[in-house]
Amino acid sequence: MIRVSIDPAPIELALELAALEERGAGGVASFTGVVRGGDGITALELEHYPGMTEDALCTLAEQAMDRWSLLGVTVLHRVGRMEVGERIVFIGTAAAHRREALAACAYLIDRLKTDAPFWKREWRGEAASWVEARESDAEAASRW
Amino acid sequence: MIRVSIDPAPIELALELAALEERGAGGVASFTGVVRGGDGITALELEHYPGMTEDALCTLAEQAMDRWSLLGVTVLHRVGRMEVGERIVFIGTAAAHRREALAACAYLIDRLKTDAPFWKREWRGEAASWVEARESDAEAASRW
Amino acid sequence: MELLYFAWVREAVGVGQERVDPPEAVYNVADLICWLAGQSPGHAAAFADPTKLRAAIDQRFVSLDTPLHGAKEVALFPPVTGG
Amino acid sequence: MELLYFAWVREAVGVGQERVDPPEAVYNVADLICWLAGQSPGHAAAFADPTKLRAAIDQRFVSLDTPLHGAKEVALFPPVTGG
Repeated sequence: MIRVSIDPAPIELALELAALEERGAGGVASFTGVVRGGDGITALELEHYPGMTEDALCTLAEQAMDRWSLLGVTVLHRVGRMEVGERIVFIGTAAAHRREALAACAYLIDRLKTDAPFWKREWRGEAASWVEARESDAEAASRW
Repeated sequence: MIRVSIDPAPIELALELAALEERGAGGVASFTGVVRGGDGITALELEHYPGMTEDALCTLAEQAMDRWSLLGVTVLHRVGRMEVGERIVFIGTAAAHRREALAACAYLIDRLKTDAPFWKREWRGEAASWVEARESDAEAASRW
Repeated sequence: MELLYFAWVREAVGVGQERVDPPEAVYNVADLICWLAGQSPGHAAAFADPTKLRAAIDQRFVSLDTPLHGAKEVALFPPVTGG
Repeated sequence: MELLYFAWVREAVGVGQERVDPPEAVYNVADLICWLAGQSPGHAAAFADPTKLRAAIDQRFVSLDTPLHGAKEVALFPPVTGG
């Protein structure tokens, strides 16, 4: 079961994890990205390429299902404006064994960073700046 | 911040994850082990070595904190009888970067399997059998 | 050909979407970027440095040397930064 | 010396805890297991095969060749299966 969603609404962690647990898996792994404060950041804004983003995330989820023995994959990404402490992204994987669930979870977040058309803008009060892509993300994605 | 608990009470996933998110981390990784049905299994029963278990889990959590740059580690393990679909174990890690959170999470569940004194019994209706240790768990723990 | 712009490319050009009809000589994505740079001061700011740009043709990531042949929708944007 | 038993070791012996005073010749954990095997039919069932057993002295995992010297609490059990 694949669930992919790009939504301005907050991510409901408990609901998403419960749905994965109900897949009958022995193990559920998750990664949640949260807007981090510090460096004067007050909010984050996410823009995406409607249509292409959904396809890119579905393709990633299908690749993970093919590569590992998974019973469920959930990939959620928020778009629009988010305050410090809010969730940006959620990856959840369900598998009979922990190794598969954990590996697929790491794969999905690494590849999402380079393979899905999102752009992030940091707000510091009234000032906004586009986040630059990091070389380390390309390296992390290439190890798969 | 380290939180370790061995408890017969159910694991409250949403509360535990929210506490980790409040550490101000950019990323929270988790692994949840769930009682899997199939093969006639109706319930699982977990026995442990009181006192030593808490020490073993605290030591693991401290090792993870030392090895990765973590803002929070939570290790929860249920004991007693659990029905199919219930949570047995929860590992949660909070870090500024996803790599640390995910690696520490995988480390903790791999090492918990070999380093903490728990014993698992499977119930099939009225019949019970002790689960045998798996060679693959020793291998997974040794890679760290 | 339908063009889509995202992030600071969209902001520099001033619109997120426009329809263009480039000349025959505009063969690949890099040619398109070069041609677009001459269309207005906003376009010039957005398309001056192709090394800062990435592209998708018909919703698939492509390298800048990819021919435009048959492309219906071309998107130009900075490297992605999701997650 | 306080002994603790877990899982099927506890079930075979019939108690989870007992106090014993082994002779001087019982030097390490393996010796203790061998000596315990002679204490009752239940003990015999639990301690017949030392390769199936693991141990902790004063709440730390130890190998079976570890001397008992000064041990207050010795636990004997099958390989752990948590998580």
